Amino acid sequence: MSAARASGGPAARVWQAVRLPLLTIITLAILWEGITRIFEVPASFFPPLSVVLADAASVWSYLLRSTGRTFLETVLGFLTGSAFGIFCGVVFAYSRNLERALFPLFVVSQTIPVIAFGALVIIWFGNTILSKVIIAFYVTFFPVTVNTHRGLLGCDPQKVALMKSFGAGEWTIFRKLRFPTALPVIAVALRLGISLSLIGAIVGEWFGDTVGLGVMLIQAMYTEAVPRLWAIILACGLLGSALYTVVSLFERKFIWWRQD
Amino acid sequence: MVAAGLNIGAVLRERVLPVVLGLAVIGGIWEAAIWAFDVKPYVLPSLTAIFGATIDDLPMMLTALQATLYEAGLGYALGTAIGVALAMLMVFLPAVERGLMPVVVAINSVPVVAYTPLALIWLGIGPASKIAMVTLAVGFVILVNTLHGLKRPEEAAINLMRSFGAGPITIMAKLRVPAALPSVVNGLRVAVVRAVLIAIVSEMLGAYAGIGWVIFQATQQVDFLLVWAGVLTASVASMILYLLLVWVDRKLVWWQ
Amino acid sequence: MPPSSTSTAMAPSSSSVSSAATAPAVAGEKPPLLELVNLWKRFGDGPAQVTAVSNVNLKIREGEFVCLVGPSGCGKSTLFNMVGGLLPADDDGSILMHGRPMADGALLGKVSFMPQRDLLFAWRNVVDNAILGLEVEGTPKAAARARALEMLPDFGLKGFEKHYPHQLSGGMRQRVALMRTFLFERDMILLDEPFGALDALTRAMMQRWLLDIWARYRRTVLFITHDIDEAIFLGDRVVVMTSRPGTIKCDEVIELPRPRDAGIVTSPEFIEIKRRLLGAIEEEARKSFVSTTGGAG
Amino acid sequence: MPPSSTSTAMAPSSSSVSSAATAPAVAGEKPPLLELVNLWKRFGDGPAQVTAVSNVNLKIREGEFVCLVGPSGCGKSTLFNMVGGLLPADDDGSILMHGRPMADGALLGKVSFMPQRDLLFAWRNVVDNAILGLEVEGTPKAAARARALEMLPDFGLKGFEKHYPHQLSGGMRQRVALMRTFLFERDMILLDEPFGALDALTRAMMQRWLLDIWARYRRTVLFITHDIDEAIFLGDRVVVMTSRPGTIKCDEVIELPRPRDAGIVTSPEFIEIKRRLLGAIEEEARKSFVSTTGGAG
Amino acid sequence: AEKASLRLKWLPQAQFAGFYVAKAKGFYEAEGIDLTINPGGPNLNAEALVASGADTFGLTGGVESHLAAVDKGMPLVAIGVSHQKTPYAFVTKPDSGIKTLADFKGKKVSTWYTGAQYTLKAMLATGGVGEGDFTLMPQSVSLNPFIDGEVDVATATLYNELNTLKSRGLTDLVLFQPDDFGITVQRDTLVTTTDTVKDKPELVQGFLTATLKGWKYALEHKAEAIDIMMKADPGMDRKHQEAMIEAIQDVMVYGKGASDGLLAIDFDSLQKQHDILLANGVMKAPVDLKAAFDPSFWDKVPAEDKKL
Ligand SMILES: Nc1ncnc2c1ncn2[C@@H]1O[C@H](COP(=O)(O)OP(=O)(O)OP(=O)(O)O)[C@@H](O)[C@H]1O
Ligand SMILES: Nc1ncnc2c1ncn2[C@@H]1O[C@H](COP(=O)(O)OP(=O)(O)OP(=O)(O)O)[C@@H](O)[C@H]1O
Ligand SMILES: Cc1ncc(C[n+]2csc(CCO)c2C)c(N)n1
Ligand SMILES: [Mg+2]
Ligand SMILES: [Mg+2]
Repeated sequence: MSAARASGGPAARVWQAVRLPLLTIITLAILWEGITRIFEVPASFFPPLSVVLADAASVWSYLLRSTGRTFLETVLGFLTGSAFGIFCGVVFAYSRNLERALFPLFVVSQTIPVIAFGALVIIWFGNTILSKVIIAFYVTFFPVTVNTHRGLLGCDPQKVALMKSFGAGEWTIFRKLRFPTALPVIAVALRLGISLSLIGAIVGEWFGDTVGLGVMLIQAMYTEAVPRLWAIILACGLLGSALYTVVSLFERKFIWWRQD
Repeated sequence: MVAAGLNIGAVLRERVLPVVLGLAVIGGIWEAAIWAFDVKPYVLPSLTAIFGATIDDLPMMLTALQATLYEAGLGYALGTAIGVALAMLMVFLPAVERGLMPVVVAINSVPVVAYTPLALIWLGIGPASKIAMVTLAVGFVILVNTLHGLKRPEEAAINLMRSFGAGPITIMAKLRVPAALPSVVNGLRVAVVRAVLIAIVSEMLGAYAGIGWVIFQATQQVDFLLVWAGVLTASVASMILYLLLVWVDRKLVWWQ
Repeated sequence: MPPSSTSTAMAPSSSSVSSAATAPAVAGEKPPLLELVNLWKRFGDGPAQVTAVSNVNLKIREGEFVCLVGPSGCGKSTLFNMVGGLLPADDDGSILMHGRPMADGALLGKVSFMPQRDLLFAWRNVVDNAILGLEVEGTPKAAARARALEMLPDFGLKGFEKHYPHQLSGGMRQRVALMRTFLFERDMILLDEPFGALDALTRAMMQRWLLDIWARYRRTVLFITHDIDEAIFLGDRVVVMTSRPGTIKCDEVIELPRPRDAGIVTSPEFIEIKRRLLGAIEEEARKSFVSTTGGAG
Repeated sequence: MPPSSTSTAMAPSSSSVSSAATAPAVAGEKPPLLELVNLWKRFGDGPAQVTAVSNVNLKIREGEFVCLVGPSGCGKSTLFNMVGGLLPADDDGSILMHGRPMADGALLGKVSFMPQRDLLFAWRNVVDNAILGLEVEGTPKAAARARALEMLPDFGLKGFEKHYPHQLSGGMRQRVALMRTFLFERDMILLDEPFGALDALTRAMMQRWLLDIWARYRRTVLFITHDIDEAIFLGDRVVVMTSRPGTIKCDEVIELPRPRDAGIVTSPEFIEIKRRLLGAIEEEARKSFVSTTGGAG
Repeated sequence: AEKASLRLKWLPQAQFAGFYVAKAKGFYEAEGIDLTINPGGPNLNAEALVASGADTFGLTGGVESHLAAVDKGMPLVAIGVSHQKTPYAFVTKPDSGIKTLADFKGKKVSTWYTGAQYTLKAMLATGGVGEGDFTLMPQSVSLNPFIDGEVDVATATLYNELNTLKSRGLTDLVLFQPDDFGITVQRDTLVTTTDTVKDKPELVQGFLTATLKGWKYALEHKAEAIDIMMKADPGMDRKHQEAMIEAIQDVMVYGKGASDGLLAIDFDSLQKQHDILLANGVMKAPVDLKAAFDPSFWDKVPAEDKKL
């Protein structure tokens, strides 16, 4: 596989990248429509794709507004959550005592089902976008912390020794060695985190919000509007995939090397 | 010899003490804040009250916990198996990754709770629907982590294996899997907590039993202490599971 | 790759010693075990393209011990990777075995290959790293371990069977990699600077090992080294590669009688061969430092 | 560690050459730059304990070029790591600098250290790997890069400034690590088998570089090698270590005049020194293969 | 204008039309109140939000949850009761063979475990059906188990699930309404805190007056009310909302709600509900109904503003 063969214009490369996913999606779409039509699956059970799309089209502007709002919450939650997660991972990597004392609490925090505490979230953070961002933040930071911690500790001790031989302090070692070493592992958590952040934002919207995919979602759930439910599932999937792709692209651009 | 005697002391001092201290500090802040700001129990009950409620309803909690852990455990096992298998398949056949990954990502971008109504329609109100939800969530976490780990070995190491005539399966078994273990265990760590959480959340939207179910009813009936008792029970259980995994991690990935 | 033509052209002209083409005359009718025909390897694209190996033609007979020398970065390891089937050669040329062209990777599992870097697995101890090849072959672990344990003292590793790679010295790691290669017994052995990190005596002992195996089982050995003494001492032939883009500069048949004694290095024949080969290598090595732009072109 | 006493005891007795104790007489009153007193290093616990370095006593004067040789796995790298401050020595002994005892790690950042493994960073290209030490020092990147770029041709790496470690040959990686060490200019240089992966000429050019720097700036060099010719050719002194547990077996002052010519290796003085040292090393190396149980004990 | 907020028990829908209409029509503004309507959600306790002061007013679960909240020490006071009869019914398909309460014996009944199970038990007790005589199971969001015949009896709000069932073809359901058996659970209580009542009586008064005007207007101009609701949540199904407001009218304009005015507080009915809850052990001790319900504000609203 000489690199010469894989070359081509940017358009060709984009096509190369989207060809298979596109194929899968089209196949799934055809299967979906076909199966539901041929077997006449009741719409309340599993509506045909066309019905779902038609339903989505009937509320498209509201759907778009909701998606935009959820997008904003997700991104804010993701950014703050990742930053905090990385920060804590770093702190834990450097202080075993803090890690031992606080990490279990982090674990405990992650076992608390936020949706049981909608009222608490509103009481503490109000009826603002902040409470959604906080929840997105809350579900994002944990995997980032775990992976950052792991990645930082996974550093080759001989490389650390080399840096020390240059007289590097911990901060320099961190910046120039530990962090780059940990980046690939952190990136995995970021990819998980963006998906979790979206989920957090959506669940956050259940706490008395008026707009967002989460609001549409419960409406649909409790009125058993199955086509609408699917339309929202599609919207979530699309938004999630787009965000995930962006994170992956960043990863591929900045973290291309293989660990050895 | 002497080491064994020392060890228990060391473990107590180095592992247990910080946790106890941490919990004590947080607990202290909690109690103090309630006292200082006169926080009403319906906003945030005191820890002692929560413990009291948990003890009072212990038999019910344990029954509920059993149901939740069953769902979480089975879903966790299934999700791990599926996640690892899928990751391996994607390494064997890169086309599968390119084709399937976006769809998997899309599926995972939808909150599990959004599928829950569908799962309830398709799989009923019993444990099956919860297990499916947990499987879905755990599977994704494991997939992403495992995939990353399996792709970690450098080209040269893979080539070495190939030079021994190793096929993809042997390379997988002897190189990729051991190299991926730290990553997989990472995923397992994150997923164990999520498994319990997802089981609880799914139960809240319809169930016959479980901690989530208890919490849901308690919320509707304004029994805030019972809500917190449920959360406490779930947290303790998750914590134990997590620690179990940390221990497994030590055993499994000792070379790092 | 504009400048590659200069050095390719130089290969036949500057080679004052017996060329590869004349060597097979000894073997007679039988096709050589291995034949490389017009082998090329280029890395990268466009202006940053590096031609690592260019127009390599080489014949290796069964049972031959061939040493490959050449300036650092000239493409020796790349050539080995292609012969071992680990790296597909560019489409220009072909690799023949017993006269038959080999598809990419057809040689995988058919040669004992020792890469330049030790590539020990961090999660396997000394014994388990050594038996990796055997394990892949399907040898039961217990039997494989027994064989490795038996071999440990010969490699100066006794007492270290349970140690892990990070607990070994550089030379010890190399010896484990060496054991791993020897335990994976194949008719053709490719060794990429196997003794680079060893002291004189340890090196001598390892050489003895290698020669013993080679002589006893009539293996075919391809051996990369930077030590010209070692190359002459061990080899039936010493092949010198030009500086990058690497091609065959000359191919010298070493007529010294076997078994060779360590004292042979002071013999006039030896010194004469060494002088000639050193001259050839130095001429090439100098190029990497002078016409450096030719390196990545 | 029962068997360690035998080899420790042997050090003074079997040393037929000038001992370390007599060397400082040349320097006179001034305390030596570096003095190692009763240095030990043990790895692991209980029955699996490995004594890597035992009772090492060594004095190094300012501006001296000291070569360290010894059988593979004898503890040379471990000793270097302790001197460089990377590994704390066991409590038994101490490291003195200018006569003052140094705390663990006090020497960090004060010596140019080149480890045995190249330890290049996968995410940095050749130039950026080379300037790592400078960057840590605080040199502006642009200035550091300019200096590295200037140096590239001398190291035969011109045209490869933008390449990443996985795109380099073994010897090229080593040269990048070497550049990294030289760019980090310190009065004391510790080099752990710096030329192991280089061919004869490249090695000669690198040696010239090193000698040039040493002579011009009166650096102090500690140099590990397996090549006894190299050790004698370069060093003011050649220190031979015993096999594990490594201690000083003998310490030979090389009285050959400087500048030394490549032809010196054939001079009778040179050959006589070489014979003596080889004998000492081989005696030691043999131990790793014979009384192997003493290795891990 | 004074700022205040109202926390609903659920997302915007015609069940809460009166509040949205009052806001849209400026009735709150006219009383000097700048009102924010905050929707509810699953696992969101309107009682807790009002009690904690996060919201000024709340349209909370109903009489039973209000009493439970007061029982648990929340400083809440109800100033109006929206649904004058039990807004849900136990429904069965005509072919299930269930025609009387006695027929429930041996059947599978699903209901919400949010208080509705006590109503069911109390209702069945009047027909001599005890707890062990039938299979009780929790009902989730989905009505599919009922539609598919997995359960014989399901629970449905008259304004929501019943319409959903109708739209899915189940138009001839047999309904068992608790009120027909002397059991009433009034739902959708309008609450505020004791502090607000004490400190800002004029705010409470203004809010209730405007709300009642809103409800009256909404029920008299249903199409316009639905327009307003659709603006609040464009994702809703209009037909479903139109059906809902009809059903809501039925439960609000009933009993005292018909005779005295919307949101009337009927202490006789409350006492009965209180006693049933106490008997079922839902509450531990009797609650002082006079303290938990304060009709004084409602009394001050002119009849023409609250009577349809
Ligand atoms: N993956 C790669 N991408 C780009 N260039 C590469 C790659 N692998 C090797 N090269 C280049 O090919 C050339 C030959 O490398 P090779 O490793 O074969 O040299 P070598 O003869 O083994 O040198 P040494 O004696 O130093 O090990 C080098 O210039 C190197 O930079
Ligand atoms: N971290 C460690 N844990 C246990 N043993 C170790 C460790 N590091 C080194 N050793 C042991 O110490 C001994 C000396 O190792 P060292 O690397 O110093 O040898 P060396 O003289 O540099 O050998 P070489 O020439 O092969 O590089 C070896 O036996 C090695 O196994
Ligand atoms: C007493 C009672 N308990 C539970 C539900 C079920 N449920 C919880 S929220 C919601 C949407 C509100 O219209 C529904 C149907 C209910 N309706 N009434
Ligand atoms: Mg090489
Ligand atoms: Mg070493």
